[in-house]
Amino acid sequence: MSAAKPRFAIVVFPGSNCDQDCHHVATELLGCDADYVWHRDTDLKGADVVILPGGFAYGDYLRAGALARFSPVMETVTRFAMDGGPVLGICNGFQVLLEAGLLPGAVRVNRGLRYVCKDVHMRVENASTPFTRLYEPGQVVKMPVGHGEGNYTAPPETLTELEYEAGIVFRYCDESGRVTDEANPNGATAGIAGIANREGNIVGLMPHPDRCAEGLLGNEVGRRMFESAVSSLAPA
Amino acid sequence: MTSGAHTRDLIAEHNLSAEEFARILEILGREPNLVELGVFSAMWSEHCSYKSSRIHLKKLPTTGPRVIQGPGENAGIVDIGDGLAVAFKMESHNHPSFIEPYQGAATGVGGILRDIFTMGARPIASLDSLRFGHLDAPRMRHLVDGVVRGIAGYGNCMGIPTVGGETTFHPAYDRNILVNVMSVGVVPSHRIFRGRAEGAGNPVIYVGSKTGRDGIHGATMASEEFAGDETRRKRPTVQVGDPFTEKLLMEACLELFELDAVVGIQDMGAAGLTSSSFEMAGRAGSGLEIDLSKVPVRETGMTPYEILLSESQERMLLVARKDRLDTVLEVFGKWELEAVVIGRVTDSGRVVAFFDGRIVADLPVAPLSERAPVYDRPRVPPTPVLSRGWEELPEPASYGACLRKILATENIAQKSWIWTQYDHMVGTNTVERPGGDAAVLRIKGTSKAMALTSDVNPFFCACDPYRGAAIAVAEAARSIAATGARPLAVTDCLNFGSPERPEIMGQFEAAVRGLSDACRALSTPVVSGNVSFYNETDGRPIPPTPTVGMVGLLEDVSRQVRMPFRREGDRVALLGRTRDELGASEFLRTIHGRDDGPCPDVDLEAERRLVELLVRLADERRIASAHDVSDGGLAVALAECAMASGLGVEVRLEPGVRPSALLFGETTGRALVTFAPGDESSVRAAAETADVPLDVIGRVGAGRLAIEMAGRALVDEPVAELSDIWTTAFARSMEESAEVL
Amino acid sequence: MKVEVRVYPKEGVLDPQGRAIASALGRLGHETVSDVRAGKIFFIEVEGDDPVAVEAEARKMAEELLANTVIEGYDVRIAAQP
Amino acid sequence: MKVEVRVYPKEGVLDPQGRAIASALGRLGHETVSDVRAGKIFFIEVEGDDPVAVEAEARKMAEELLANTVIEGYDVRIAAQP
Ligand SMILES: Nc1ncnc2c1ncn2[C@@H]1O[C@H](COP(=O)(O)OP(=O)(O)O)[C@@H](O)[C@H]1O
Ligand SMILES: [Mg+2]
Repeated sequence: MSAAKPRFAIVVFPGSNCDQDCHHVATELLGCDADYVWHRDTDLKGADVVILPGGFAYGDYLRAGALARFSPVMETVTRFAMDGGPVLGICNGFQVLLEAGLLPGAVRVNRGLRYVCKDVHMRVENASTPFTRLYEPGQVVKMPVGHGEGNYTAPPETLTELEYEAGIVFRYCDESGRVTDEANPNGATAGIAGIANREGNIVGLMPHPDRCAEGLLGNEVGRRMFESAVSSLAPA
Repeated sequence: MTSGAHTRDLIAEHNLSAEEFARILEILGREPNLVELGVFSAMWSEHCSYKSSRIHLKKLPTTGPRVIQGPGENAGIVDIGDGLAVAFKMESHNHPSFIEPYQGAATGVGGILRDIFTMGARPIASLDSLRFGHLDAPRMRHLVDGVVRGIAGYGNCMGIPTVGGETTFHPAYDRNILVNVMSVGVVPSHRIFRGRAEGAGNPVIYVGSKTGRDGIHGATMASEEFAGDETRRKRPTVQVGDPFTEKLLMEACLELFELDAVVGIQDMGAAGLTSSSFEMAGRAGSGLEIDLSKVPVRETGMTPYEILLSESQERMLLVARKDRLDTVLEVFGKWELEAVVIGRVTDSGRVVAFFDGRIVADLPVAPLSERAPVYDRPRVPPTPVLSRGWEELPEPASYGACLRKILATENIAQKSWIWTQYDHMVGTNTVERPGGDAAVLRIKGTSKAMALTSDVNPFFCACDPYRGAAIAVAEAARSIAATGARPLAVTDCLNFGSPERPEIMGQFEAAVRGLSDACRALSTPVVSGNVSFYNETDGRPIPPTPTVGMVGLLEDVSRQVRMPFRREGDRVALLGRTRDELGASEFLRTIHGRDDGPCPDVDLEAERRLVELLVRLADERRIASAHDVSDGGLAVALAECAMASGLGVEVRLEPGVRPSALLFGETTGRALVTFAPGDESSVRAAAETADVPLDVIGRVGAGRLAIEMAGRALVDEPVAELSDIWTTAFARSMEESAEVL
Repeated sequence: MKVEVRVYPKEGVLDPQGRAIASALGRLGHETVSDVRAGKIFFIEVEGDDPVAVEAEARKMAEELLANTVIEGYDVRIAAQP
Repeated sequence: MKVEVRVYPKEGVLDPQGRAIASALGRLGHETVSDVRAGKIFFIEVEGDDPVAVEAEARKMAEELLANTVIEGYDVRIAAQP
């Protein structure tokens, strides 16, 4: 693959199950190089972008992401993120970032107490992160969710900070972009579907861009998140 | 452990007949000890030995140009080209699911997934075929909720999408629900593994969860007399699934399979360590020596009897090349799995089990596995249920009202409440999600896709097991062909009452004949399957339920055809002829509350021609959509295409059969296709060449479902309203109940 | 009146959660942990001031809904909610 | 020595599970139920016989792992396992 293209590291925890899906997007669809990084490794193999994929790390026993955050690889990921490296947590990966304190807040079990797998709509609230810069601000995107614990919440002061520091990246909405209760698949506070840290380089979301990245699957919009990362790293 | 003659009770408690016990004495030339008695009991149980079904299953067609592995292994395998093959099988977990729906269904998924990855295949999808009683029967919503949560809990965690299935409700399942799960995997055709213990001297390795006192079944009572009160108090009847451990097992095994270190492998399913060791030695014609003291146990004081017969989940037995043992232990170590060498392969033709240095069982392999008893049980042929006079019923006042009512019944209503609880997208191969005729999964690295479905109509089978079974195969093939895929092969799960009753064996024999004839006619050999007898309570059996799982191959995924109407103005054509049939239909049940027969007729040659035509039309890109006509009849099929697309349809039907049969009859051998007006002549020509009747019955329109016959409007309903009824009815019915959280 | 219902896996029944937590605690350096069993606890606010009646009612709730008595045991006690 | 760690939703944090259970109990005819909060309880077997030390260790486990202190509170008590 062309040298200009960034290198992806896809972290594999015991119980991750979307690692290969993310690898497929990075390599087959974007033509980038990607390495799997086993949770006990501490070497990101020179990665430019780190992805924490979906799944059930450690079975999500106890709490989603709770046991995974102690994996040795997380120290390296933390250092990478603190140095400004782009880190994307998808679904279970997002939950791990929350448990690890790399992103603020927590998720509870879905309002309906059931796992929910279906397409939802989200409004892009922050189009300036390395993973959303190719979207338009306010753009409505359709992506699948697949989770049982995606009911995001945080202490009031954290929520206020997220609101004012552009920490909210995606909000569940209806097709027309209105944030409504019906459009919210899990009861997340303020319809929050995805957030970023203050610097914007760490992004986590419950929906699955990796599941809507090619036409064959009927939806390509998720691919833009990966392409955003590539473009954000492209030598200007 | 035991001395002298076994009491009659002890033998009976092990579900062994006097004749079977005599046979044991003859095989051994001595009294078996208690452990050995337990082993015979397990290996000769209906579940492990197929002793009542074998002679009938022999009649199924099991070979074909694409068949790489037929029945007898953990799963069947067919070739799909490009150096790839698909492994698939269906399994039942009926009884455990009735006792504890969540764990019963969850461990059912775990079991079938192990069957797939032990063949070397990476599972790509599962389907669940569910039968419940009347929703208002005691515990029924609790059972539905628990089963669905259990399948979701296990499958989602494993990361194997559940992409399809079926759900039927029938009062005859009130006290015997059925949970059948089918799994499908992809394997390089040159790297298939089998359950064979080959190579004397090779190490036998136990890997996975520790062994507990889970699910030590039939023989439980007997063993307790020896294991003592402690055990009786402690032994749980229900096995709890641990999908996380199984996920690690799967990844570890798949990694290991690349390293040329594994000789044979098998999961420890029913009868656990006993069946896996005897079957592995049996298939290879070898022998085994195993030391039960080395088996990792979860509880203290476990007896050899318990260790051999435990059904703890997430355990595998494998034979490694002696020179590669380190590699094997290394890989399992990486995945943090407990792997222990518990014995070695011999050429003695016997399985010898040690415990604390003593021999606790020493048995010949063949009589227990390959040459287990086989029975030709007495049977009386089923008497088909015929019409009780539905022909005399007056035609309903409003067909539209009938349609609304039928769309809201639990059998016809959309099952999205179920499949949205399943991760049906993980793996990013799901091209056609639940809701279509068959699920379609692309095969990465090729242009191909697999079409998967499971079908059987128990109402048909209750009227006529032979036809019901044949129609199940035909409907499956039609559902597959409607996506443009070519039906390849079949797995089955034959759910019946007690084989000790001649009526039941009569049903079984008829159903197997139906499967055989249909699978021959459609060139879809049966490569794997499962039999579940004794699905009855207080002498009330379930209806014969031969669930058919079918896989089809789409050579070019870009030629896939979908169910929803595509464009306003497209022509709508019905393939096949509608007969004056209402027997066993949803219409009779819902509108008239009757379960008259007869089961609709089936013409297997016509079904084959229809399948050929559908595949050809898709391959030549001549059609815009296709849908097979089944449950609920033509009106429901039209409604499904409309609701799925938001488009409407205007239909003119020729008189001939009574309107109710025209709209709601479940005549087999029919499908709906749509195409651009410009393609009509070529589609007609193709149908003529294929010798399939084709009638252009209408055109895709805007918002309404309008059906008229000879100038008379039969149905005229807004699609949006029908859709609202159909999509919400089932969820509402489930969530209003207090049994469901 | 506040009542507490505790639900836990029956003896001998596999408890994957407890096992996973135990080994995680081990990795975190709590080597003294030899076993963990994971259960649920429900803090229920019930109207009425007859402890006997309230406890009886709570048992019914456990039997009907809170515990899966095939694999779980439970106990009930009138107690102060945290 | 056996120690019990109870984890529960913090005051003010909405508890979807407790809510659903409360309404289900209502539908089951337990009208006297006014509120339910759902938590977790861990029965931990720890080597050592100094209650003070064991309790301190258990608190550490709760802080680090058993509770997500963003939304959950916990308490610890030396107790007999059911
Ligand atoms: N239990 C289930 N799990 C997953 N999908 C299901 C289940 N029950 C029904 N479905 C899906 O609903 C759709 C309709 O099912 P069914 O009525 O059996 O279709 P058909 O009549 O074409 O056989 C199919 O796509 C099927 O996969
Ligand atoms: Mg069907």
